[in-house]
This record gives sequence, structure tokens and C-alpha cells, in this order.
Amino acid sequence: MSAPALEIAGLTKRFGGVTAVDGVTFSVGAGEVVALVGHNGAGKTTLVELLSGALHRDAGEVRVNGRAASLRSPREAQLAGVATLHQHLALADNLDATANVFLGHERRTRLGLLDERAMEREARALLDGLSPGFAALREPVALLSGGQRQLVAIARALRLDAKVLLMDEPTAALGPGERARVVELVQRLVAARLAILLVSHDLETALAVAQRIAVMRRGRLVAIRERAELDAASLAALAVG
Amino acid sequence: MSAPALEIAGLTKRFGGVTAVDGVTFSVGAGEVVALVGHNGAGKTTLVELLSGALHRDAGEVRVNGRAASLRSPREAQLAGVATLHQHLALADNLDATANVFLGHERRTRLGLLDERAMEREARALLDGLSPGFAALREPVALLSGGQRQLVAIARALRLDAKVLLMDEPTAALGPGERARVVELVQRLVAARLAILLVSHDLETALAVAQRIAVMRRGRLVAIRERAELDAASLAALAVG
Amino acid sequence: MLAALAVLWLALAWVSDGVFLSPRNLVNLAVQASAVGVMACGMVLVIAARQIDLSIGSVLGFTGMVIAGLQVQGGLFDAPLPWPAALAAGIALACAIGAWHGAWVAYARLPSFLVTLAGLLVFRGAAWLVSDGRTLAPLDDAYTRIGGGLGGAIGAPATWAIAAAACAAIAAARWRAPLHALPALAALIACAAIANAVPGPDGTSAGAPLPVLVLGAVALGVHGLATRTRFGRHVFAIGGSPIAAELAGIDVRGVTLRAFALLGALSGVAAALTTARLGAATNSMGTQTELAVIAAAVLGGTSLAGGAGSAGGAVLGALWMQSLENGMVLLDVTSALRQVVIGLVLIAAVAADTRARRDAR
Amino acid sequence: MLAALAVLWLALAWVSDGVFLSPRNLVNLAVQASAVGVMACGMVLVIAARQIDLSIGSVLGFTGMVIAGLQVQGGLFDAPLPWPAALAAGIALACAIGAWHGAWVAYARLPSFLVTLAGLLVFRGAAWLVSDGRTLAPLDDAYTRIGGGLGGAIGAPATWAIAAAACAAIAAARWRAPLHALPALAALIACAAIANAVPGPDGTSAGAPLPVLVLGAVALGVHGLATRTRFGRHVFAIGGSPIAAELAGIDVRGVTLRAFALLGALSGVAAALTTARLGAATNSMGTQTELAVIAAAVLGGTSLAGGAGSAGGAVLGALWMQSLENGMVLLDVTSALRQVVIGLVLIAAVAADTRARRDAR
Amino acid sequence: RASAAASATSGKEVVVGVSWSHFQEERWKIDEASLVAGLRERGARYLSADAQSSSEKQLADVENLITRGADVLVVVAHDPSALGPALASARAARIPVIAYDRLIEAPDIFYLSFDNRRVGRIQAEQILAVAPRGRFAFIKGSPQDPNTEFVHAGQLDALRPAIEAGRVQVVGDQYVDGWLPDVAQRVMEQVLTRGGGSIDAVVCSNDGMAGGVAAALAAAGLSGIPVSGQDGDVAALNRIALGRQTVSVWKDSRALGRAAAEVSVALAGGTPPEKIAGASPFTTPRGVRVPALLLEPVAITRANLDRVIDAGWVTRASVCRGVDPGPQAPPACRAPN
Ligand SMILES: Nc1ncnc2c1ncn2[C@@H]1O[C@H](COP(=O)(O)OP(=O)(O)OP(=O)(O)O)[C@@H](O)[C@H]1O
Ligand SMILES: Nc1ncnc2c1ncn2[C@@H]1O[C@H](COP(=O)(O)OP(=O)(O)OP(=O)(O)O)[C@@H](O)[C@H]1O
Ligand SMILES: [Mg+2]
Ligand SMILES: [Mg+2]
Repeated sequence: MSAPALEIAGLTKRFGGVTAVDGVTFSVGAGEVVALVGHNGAGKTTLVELLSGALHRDAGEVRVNGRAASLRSPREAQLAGVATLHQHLALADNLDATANVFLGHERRTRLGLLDERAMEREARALLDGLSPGFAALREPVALLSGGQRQLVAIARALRLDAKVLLMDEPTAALGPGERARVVELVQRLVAARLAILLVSHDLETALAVAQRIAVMRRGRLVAIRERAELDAASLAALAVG
Repeated sequence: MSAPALEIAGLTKRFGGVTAVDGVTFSVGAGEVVALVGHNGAGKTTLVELLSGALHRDAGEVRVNGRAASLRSPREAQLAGVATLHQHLALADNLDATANVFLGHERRTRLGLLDERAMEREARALLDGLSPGFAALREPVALLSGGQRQLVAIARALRLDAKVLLMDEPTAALGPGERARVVELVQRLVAARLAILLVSHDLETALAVAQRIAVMRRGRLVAIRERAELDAASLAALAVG
Repeated sequence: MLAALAVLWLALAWVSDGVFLSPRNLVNLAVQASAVGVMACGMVLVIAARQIDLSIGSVLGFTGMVIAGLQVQGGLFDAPLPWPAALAAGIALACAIGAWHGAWVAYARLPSFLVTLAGLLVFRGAAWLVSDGRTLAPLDDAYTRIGGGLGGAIGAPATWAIAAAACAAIAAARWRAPLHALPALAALIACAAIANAVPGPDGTSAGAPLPVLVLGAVALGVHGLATRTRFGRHVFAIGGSPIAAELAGIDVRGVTLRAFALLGALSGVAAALTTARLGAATNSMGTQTELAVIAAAVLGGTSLAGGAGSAGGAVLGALWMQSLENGMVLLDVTSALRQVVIGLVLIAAVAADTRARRDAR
Repeated sequence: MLAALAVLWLALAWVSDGVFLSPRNLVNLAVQASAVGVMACGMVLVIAARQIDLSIGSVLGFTGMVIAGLQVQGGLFDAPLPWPAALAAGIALACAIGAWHGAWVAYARLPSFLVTLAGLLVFRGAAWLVSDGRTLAPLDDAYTRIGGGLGGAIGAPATWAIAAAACAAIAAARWRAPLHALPALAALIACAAIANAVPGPDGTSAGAPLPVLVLGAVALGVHGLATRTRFGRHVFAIGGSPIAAELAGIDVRGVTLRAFALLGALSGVAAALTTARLGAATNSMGTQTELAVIAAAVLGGTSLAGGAGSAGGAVLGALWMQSLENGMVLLDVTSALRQVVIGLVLIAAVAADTRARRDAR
Repeated sequence: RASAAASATSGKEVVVGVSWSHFQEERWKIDEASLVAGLRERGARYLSADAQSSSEKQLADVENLITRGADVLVVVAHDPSALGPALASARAARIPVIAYDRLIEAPDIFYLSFDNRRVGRIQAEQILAVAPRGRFAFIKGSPQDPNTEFVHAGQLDALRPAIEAGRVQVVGDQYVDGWLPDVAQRVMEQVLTRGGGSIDAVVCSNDGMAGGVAAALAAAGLSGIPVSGQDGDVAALNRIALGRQTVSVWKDSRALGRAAAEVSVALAGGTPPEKIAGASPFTTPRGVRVPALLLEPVAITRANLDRVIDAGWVTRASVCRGVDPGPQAPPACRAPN
């Protein structure tokens, strides 16, 4: 068997006196979804930020597709094949949805100028898939609704064509219809052999898509279970702790 | 029977060509929870902002406890007895949790200076009730986790002692344990005769606390049903539309 | 802003018996505004990236001294350089200075206000040291044409040719909506006609002065950079949210550095325009220009909070500021009263413009 | 900043053979920094609320002229006012000017950069108009004591009394952690000792000069305002997030206006210190002070992005800037070279400070 | 464009355009007033522009004045060597140019001034007269202003022998940005600190800065140390009466303003420059010969304060304010007995 797409060993991050992530070890295989749940402030987002290059780890190792990854910047993480949807979305509020979907990876024409038409076409296709009739492609995203903003951020993460996808609360602001479509989408991505780490407070969604479910508490990984071993009640008991 | 705590008639708001809220009429009685659901971009947040004084309506009327309310500013809305938890939380990121909970309504000593001790004590009590062991009362809220920030915003809205409470997605970022405590809290507030408008994509929570459930679609209120008439499946069908 | 500018111009024409709107004065106005306009275009990008540059006036002074020092007899070196070499060296130097400031801001993450305030002091002092406080003159006659003085305009045929080419380009870009292109075409033709209405030294039409052409080229270039390239997109993304830009994988530091370097280079261009226009390099050149440049950018809709702004707006802003200066001289009031009037008109204009924009929404 | 200041002082003492650290020079330094320090304290609040005020230098010049014009023979009115009345009128006027700027910013929502740039022009012009450009002198002898010149220090007994009172207050506030209070107590006693080591005109100890006491009182007051009152809390909330502040029910416009008014009033105080020190009011007073004041605030940790800053930091920043100036003149460095050195040291200091703060985290 | 001379003779009113360098010191206001009065007497129209100490702005100002139809230009050059293009425009429009107060090195101008180098020389001579030896400090004007150097060169002309002979030591030599009095005060304080709190004389370049210097000296208990200045500011004359300043070199700006009015109307009327009353040829440092009308600066000291009072420049009350009218007072302020 080849190496898992994402391997984490002993990952640790301290903020002053607090250890937000404390010796976390686990892995996610290609074509697998691992859901990560836990109380507020458990350290889930910190873990994701460490993997996305936004924060620097104090200790531990990370391997992506078997290769050690230093992840010193978001750019480096992207180059290593890790795409991230951040909990706080990380949108440039003054730019429109199209620009945000392609931010940092703009399409260019042969002259080296921005290829606005190609980008708009592609963004429209992506967003339409998530929310049919998504119209506001040319308005600053500051004017969009909470859920619409989340859809833009999801579209951006999808666009990167990564091998490992980190999704921090992707459905928190979504309506029931949009959420269902995102769940479908995650299932399609898994079929295409992506490795997905899904952080979610929505235990239902977690149960619907994950093969394994990890639980964090106060910075530590306290449990990691196969989906089959769990049902809604037992997962809730685990997550609340 | 006395007038409902919150009455809305023909409320309308346009942004350029889009009518985000379109002639919405309904009311919430004292001691009642009305849940408001709908797809992303349906206009729920816009409706809440109109009632909170953050936006100005283009047409329609609002009465609070039977009295016409002009709601020209957040301050005015607060004075009329309307407290709001905003979807985007509206925290001052550079201030700590205590300062945010009391923002705009700081406690003062007899000398007119800020009474930091009283505020910290009260904030600790409030936040502890929502999330036992909430410790970060003196750190800038920018450093808190998504869920912790939401708890701070909830605590602030509770502190205002209002007659009408608007909660826009109060549980979106909360873990299962915290969510359960907020649900309990809402039930206690209802028992204390508050009128609550609860916007939520979390249909389960909506069903757990609401007496009536309203559904918005593209700016219009398309249905308003008694809780008893609905179960999870029929509500989901209504909300997705 | 455009509407407010029109009102201002009409008012000034009225109080000056039409002198303000005479072709000669309009051409003067454009030439006078060109150095500030060139720098304001670059400032737009720096401010859009949530930074500020206070050093540009001093950089202008310093590079102006260097450009002059390299080309005059008995200047910096024993053997004077030919003016094109001096010019190129000066602009390269200005660009390097901008990059130096940008490096402190982007890589060492120091506040740009302090870094460029330090730059303001350093290069003001350096400008003095270059020549020991002397004024360097006279400059090469060919060089001084860049300043738009004697022989510094391109004549009527070339002016019409450029106007025609620009019209053709606009028409081609807007062929789907030809009516929208009309105002721009009309403005261009009017500008060309005005430039040609001024007699040159030999009595024939002078045509467009070089500094104005330089300003036009710079504005067009910065506009293209801002709206059509990755660099520009990234500048605005950084201004909108530096964290989001970083997380999107943008090279925030590199982009910031390049924005400063570009502004530096444009300060060098402005130094060339200024020295060529003066026919000399003096060590007070550029003093307090930074405020005029930032004001021009902000008047043109650039937000000091970052993430918004346009080169076209900056040029308009520069014309605005210069119109006030130029126009107030036409009023027979003392200079102190003039300052008071300029300040009050500025507030009134900004207030009117803000209200107009709010109503438009 | 404190550590960097210590390094700078030692370096300057070393190259000046200790003269820099002589009591007389330290007292001079403090007096020289006081006007800028007073304004920097107010600037902290304006910047913390995400605004900027460029007009303060001109407001200083204008109100200085008015204060002088009201008290000299043949000034503004035929009958000169007693100096306390003139002083009160001047400070009230400065406060009103600040409120006028604040009103445009808060209620008409114009960018503060442009509003106060207009103010810079208007009041510079107005300063000239007050006296037709004449220097107004001589000022009342009692008034000039405020400036710290002859008879402008309070003598040794009063200095010790104030130091003792301040020590007692600090000790009372910190009685839970007496060790933490030690550095502050030591600093206070050192300051008093230094002030008393300078001989007055009559040969006995001069004691603390009045401008320094004014600065201390202003810094303490602004510090209290910023950290202990609703107003201060709201200023910082607005700077952190104007929208959040508005939604929390804060009177954003009123608070903004009051921050500008306070800075205006402090510019009036600075005008009093400057004119009293000079014994005259000249119409160029305060030129370019705005940059020094903003730099002092930013050096002291105030963020131009809003929401952060402290009065203590601003005073330190002002001392920093003045130490550089003071030290360089002491070394008889020519002004051009001085500017270069000051700029470079400034960058180095900010870099060191930024690095230290980052490492501390 | 018709020539200026033609338009003047054809009975149209003469338009005189004046480009001022700046108005930061009191004196320019007085120049302006007397120039305007002179023009009004002669029925000429006055246009003006203030360059606010900026060569760029002055260039624009001159262009604007030409655009507005000036028949003759009076230029107070901010930086005389940076006016080439402005002179070229004027030449192209055949408009005569008067270099007012400051020399412009160009062949076709008319030079009307007090000699600035001479001002510096008088300052130093007067200081030497009361303090022939000791530790001297120079407080010079703005490093950005070319006049600073002219004045300082004059000071050195007078002091060089004393310095070379070792009678005078220079213990401070500083520019003051923008000629600002409060900056001069701080600089003086530092020079004093450096010298251990003592100094024997201060050669200061103008009256505004002398005010700052005097305040610094007073605070150090050194009131009465010789200090020089120029411009004849009221405040400075009062300091002289009080014994806090030694000399103010007075250039009667009113005379200069009146002369400018006379010369400009004459030139506009077609009088050749050489034929102007009182004009004599003047050779500039670079060897250009221009027609010039030079007025004499006057050293105002304690002894001859009456001169400015009698000339109506200032009132006796304002000069003698605060002076004890006893026998120790300067002659101008003594109580009549
Ligand atoms: N930059 C920081 N500085 C200091 N403390 C931080 C910082 N970032 C996060 N923390 C702390 O680390 C802890 C973990 O935060 P994290 O955001 O990882 O939680 P989370 O599991 O994602 O919570 P949530 O479910 O609420 O999103 C929290 O207590 C938070 O206050
Ligand atoms: N300031 C604004 N300017 C222009 N359009 C706006 C503005 N605010 C909201 N909108 C638009 O109004 C519509 C309704 O937005 P709203 O935020 O009310 O939706 P919502 O129901 O709360 O959605 P979500 O569930 O995603 O939070 C959206 O299409 C949004 O783009
Ligand atoms: Mg999280
Ligand atoms: Mg919403």
C-alpha cells in the first residue's frame, strides 16, 4: 500500500501558555474523508491552520503523499498539494466573487493579462453547481449573504485541484439545500481519490460523508473511530465529552 | 389580549435592483419563539438588520409592544427593547471578551469610571453558563476560536435585557455541547416571556425551540406554520423549497 | 469629482473674466499638474495596498539633484554624462529607493508611515549633500524640453496623430457600445484642439506639451496594471484583506515591495519633469509634495483604508488641486486669504462629491 | 521603545562626552519635547479611532497668534485682555476648531485626511491674517513662565512634593504588587533629582519646569481617559471595528467628534507652551509639526489601522524624536547630515523595536 | 501679442505682475503695501502670486501672471538660478522683468535691491563692534533657501580676519529649517548646552530667529549677549531697545516697494532700463552686466532707533514698550527732560 495522502505525527502548537494543539497524530488516505469534531476552542482550527501553512508548528511532522512538508507559508502548502477552506473564509471583501475564486491563481491570456472572461465562466460553473442561480459574480463579496460568502470560499478551495483538501466548517452558514449539495460534492471528490479532512460541528454531515471520525478535546486527539462503530447518539456523546 | 411583542407589516428593503426583503408581514408574541429559515440569500439577515436598526427599511411598519418603532439606528432599536445577535457577530476584535460583552453599555463606578471588576464578574458568569470553564475573558477576541467568539456575541445580546431578541444563526459555529446549552437558554428566556426571532439553518434546533416556523424564499415570506404541523422531513422540504 | 471640477472651472472662469479657461492657461494647468499627477498614479497602488509613502517629495528632490548632477559641468563627477544616461540612472536610483523603503515595510514589517518618514528626512538631507546646497544649472537644452518649456511641445500634426490613434483605440475597445465611448472621444479631441490653439515660439501651434503626454502614458500604464494584471489584482486583494491575500497564496511581500518600487520610479519621472521644467535642480524641489500627491489620490477616490482607488481618479485629483492653486492666483486676494479659500473650497468639494456618491447609491 | 531609547541615550552620551546626559540637557530635552508630546497624546485617540489630523500644526500657529493677539498692546482688540483670559479663549477656540473638523468627519463622513488637510491650509492662512504676518511680542512675563523659561520652574521643594505625591499615588494603586511599582518610583525620583540638579537663575535648584508638568498632567489625563472611561473604551472600539461599535449602540459620531475636539484643545495647550517659551507668536509657528506628532504617536505603538495606542507610548515617542534632534545639534552635525542620520537611526530603532516585540510573543 | 510698451502708450492701464517668494516674514507685507500704493498713484493695476517658498510654484506663478496680461513682471526670486524657463517665457512675450530684492543672473533683467551679502557683513561688523573677541555662534537660515548663503558669506567676509587671528572661535554653526523661530530656539539651547552654558555672541541671520535665540539666552540667564538680525521687525526693534538684541539690519522695504512701482511703470512705458533715474550698471558675480538700482541697508542699533521711528516705520510706543525711560534707556526711549 502506498503512503497515506496526509500523515501527521506529534503536531504541537502553543500560544503563550496555552497548548492549542498537543501532540496530534493521525493520517488521512487518498479517497478518504476524516471528520474532526470537538468542543469550541478544542484546537481544530489551529490544527487546520498548521496544515495550511497559515501557522507554524512548534513540534511534530507532516507528510503529504509520503513527502515531508515544511508548510512554512500558505503558498508552500498549496504547492505541496494542500488546499484549505478556512473557518473565517479569508475572502478579499472588496473584490467580487470571480476574483475571489481565482485569487492568487488568476487565469491569464497569452499576453499575460487577466483573462476575465474565462475566469467568470469557470466561477459561474463552480458556483452554479453549489447553488443553482448564484448570480452575484460581479459584486464585492462584502455585499453577499453569509452563506453566499461561504459558497465562494468553497469554490475557491475546490478550484485548486489539490490532493489534500482541508475544510474547516464548510457548511456552518449554508442552508439545508446548499448543505446537501456540498455533501454530494464531497462524496464526488472522494470518489476522485482526494483526501479530505472535514472539521464540522454538524455531526449529521460528518456521519454522512466520513469514513473515520476524530475527536479533539483541549488540544488533544482523544479518539478516532471508524464510521461503522458510531451512530448519532454515540458520536454526540463522544463529541460533547 | 395585549399586542404582540413584535409586529411587522409589509417590511421591504431593496438593494439597487434586488429586493432583499419583500413585503414581509408577521408577528412574534411575548414568550414565543418564531424560527425563520430559508435558502442562502433569502433575505433573513436583511430582515434582522432592518429590525435591529442597522439598515433602514424602504417600506413597511414595525411595532414593538404595540408602539410604532422607527428603528433609525442600532441605539434606537436597543432603546425600543430590541436586542440583536448579528450573523457576523459584530465584535470589536481588539477588545477582550469582557469589554465586548458590555460594549456600549459599560458598567461604571460612582466616580463615573469603568467598573472593570463588576463587568468581569458578570461576563464570567454569563459565559460560564454557556460554556463551563470559558477562561479567555481578558484576551482580545480576535484570538478566540470561531465558537468562542459566537459565545461572546450571544452573551452580549443576553445582557441587554430586552423584550425582543433577534438571533441570527446563533448556533452556526457552536459545538454540540454549547449548542445544547444555548437551546436550553432560549427555553428559559421564553419562560421569562421574551419574544424571540431565531434565524437558523439548523432545522433541528429550530424544531426544538420554536412555537412557529417561518420560511423565506427570495425575499418573500412563503409560509408560516405552527410547530405541531411539522416534522423534520416536512420542514426540510419546506425550507429547501 | 468630474462634476465638481466642472463647477470649479466655471466659477474660476467667471471670476477671472474667462482667463482661466483660455487655452494657454489650460495647457499651463496641465503641465503644472503633471509631476504631482505622475506620482499620484503610483501612490494609488501603494495606498490601495494599505501602505503610505511620505518620502516621495524628498526622493523627487534627491533624484532630481542626481540627474542634474550627472549632466552638468562640475557636477557629481568630473565628466558630465549625456542627459539620457543621467535620466536613466536617476530613474533607476529612484526605483531602488522605493524598493528600499518597500523592503523595510514588506520584509521587516515596519509601519510604512515611519519608514517613509525616515526616508523623507534621509533623502531631503541627501539632496542637499549631493550639491552642498547649490542649485545645479543650466541643464542640457534637449533635456529641458521634457519639462514642456521652450520647444517642449510636439506641434500640431503630431498632436492630432496621437489624438486620432487614441480615439481609434478607444473606439476599438468600446465597439460594442459606441455611445459610451462618445464622451471620452469628445474629451480627447477637445484636449488636442486646446493644445493646438496655443501658439508656439515660432507662431505656429505648439501642440501637446511633453509632460502632459508623459502623464497620459503613466496614467494609462498604471490603469492597465491595476485592472488587467495579476500584480494589480493582488495589490487590491492585499488592501482588501492582507490576511486573505496571504492565505490565498499571494506573495504579499513581493507585491508590496514592487508597489513601492513603482512609486519610487515614478517619483524619478516626476523629478525629471520638474528639473527639466525648472531648467535646474534646486534643493527645495519636492518639499511637501507628498501631501499634495496623497491628497490628489484621496480626492480621486482612493481610500486610505486600502483596497480601492484608480489612476484616472488620481489624475483628476491632481488637476483639482492644481486648479485650485492656479485659479486662486487669478483672484486678487492676499496669499493668506487664498490659503483659507482653497481650504474651504476643498472641504466643500469633498462634501459635495461624497453626497453625490451617496445619493447615486 | 524604552530599551531602544536607553541605547540611544547612552550612545549620544558617549559621543558627546556625557553632555547629552547632563541634567541641564535632559531638562532642555524634556521642555523641547513637551509641545509635541502634548499633541501626540491627543493624536493617539484620534488615530485609535481610525482617523488622522493633519491640521494641528496650523491650529497651533493660529491659536498661538490669537492668544498673543489678545494679550499684547495693539493686538487683536484695542484693549488687551489679561493673559489667563487670553489663554482660556485660545484653548476654547482650538477646541472648537477640532470640533469643526470632527463634525465634517463624523457627521458628513468626509475622509479625515482631506478635511484636516483643508484645515492645515485654512488655519495657516488664518494665522497670518490675525496679525497681518507680524510677530506679536512681547508677551506678559507671568504668561511666559508657562514656557519654562526664566522663572518657569517650580523650585526644589515643590518638585519634591509633587514627586512624593505621585509616588504615594502609585504605591497606593500598586500595593498588591509593590515590586512592580519599583521602576516607576525610581524613575520619578530620578526625574525630580535631575530637575533639581539644574541651577535656577538665583543659583538655587530650578526644579521641574512648567511645560514638563503640563505634559505629565496631559499624559496622565489622556491615559485615564483612554483606559478608565466609557469615552476611551468607545474610541478604541470604533478603531477596532466601526461597524461593530455602531451596532453595539455606541454614538460613533459623537465620540469621533469629541476625539477631534480634545486633540484641538491640546493643540491649543501646545500653542500656549510654544508662544510662552518663545515669548512671542510668529506666523510660521507649528509648521510641519503634524508629522512629528503623528510620528511620535506611531513610534509609541499607535497603529494607523486604528484600535491601538497609548498616551505613555506617545510621550516616549515624542522624547525619542526630540532626543535625536537634540543630540545631533549637540554634536554640531550640519542640518543635512543630521536629517540623514536621524532618518537612518529612526529606521534602525523601529526595526529593533519591532523585532523585540515579535520575539517577546 | 502686442508689446507691452505699445499697450502702455496706447493709454491702456499698465498691469504689473508680482511674483513673491513667500510671506513668512513680516517685511514682505510692507513691501507689498508700498508697492501697491505706488502703483495706485500711477494708475497701474497690481497682480500678485505667492510661491510659498517653492521654485516649482514660482515658475507656475510667473506663467499665470503672463497669462493674465501682465505688462511688466516684478520677481522676488525664491531661487534665482531656477527661474530660467520663466525668464524665457517673459522674453518670448517681450515683458520686462525686475529682479526685486534678489539678484537673478540673466542679461535682460533690471536689478532692484538691497545687497544681501552686505546685510550679512553689517550684522557681523556690528557684533564685532560690541564683542571684538570670544566664542561666537552662527544661526543661519533655511538650508533650502539660497539667500541663507548670501547672508552668511557676508558675515564671514567681516569675521574672517578675526577668526583667522584666533580672536573669534566659532562654537556653533547651524542651519534652521524654514527660518523657524522655535527651531532656532531649540538649536540655540543645544549650542549653549554644548558650550557648557556660555557664549559671547550670536550672529543670527534674521529677526524672527533672533527672537528664538533671545528667548533661549534669556532662559539660560544670558540676556544681553550680542545678537544680530535683519528686517527691522517690531519685536526685534523692541528687543534692541530692551538690550536683548544688538542690531537689526533694516532694509526700508517701503523705499524698495516705492522704487519698484516707479521702475515698473517706467519700463512698461517704454523707458530703456539704462535711462531709469538712479540706475547704474552692476556686474554680477558671474560677470553679467545688468542695469541696477541699489538701496543702502541701515544698521539699527540702540543708538539710532529714532531713525526707524522718524521714518514712520514703527511707533515709538511699540519700540519702547517695557523700557524703563531712565537715563540708561536708549536715546529713542528716554523720557524727555
Ligand atoms: N493566535 C492565537 N493566539 C492565542 N490563542 C489562540 C490563537 N489562536 C487560537 N487560540 C486559542 O487556541 C484555542 C483553540 O482554538 P481553535 O480556533 O483551534 O479552536 P476550534 O477547535 O477551531 O474551535 P471552534 O469550534 O470554536 O472553531 C482557543 O482557546 C483559542 O483561544
Ligand atoms: N448591502 C447590500 N448591498 C447589496 N446587496 C445586498 C446587501 N446586503 C445583502 N444583499 C443581498 O441581499 C440578499 C439577501 O441577503 P441576506 O444576507 O439577507 O440573506 P440570508 O437569508 O441571511 O442568507 P444566509 O442564509 O446566507 O445568511 C443577498 O442576495 C445579498 O447579496
Ligand atoms: Mg474552529
Ligand atoms: Mg444571513
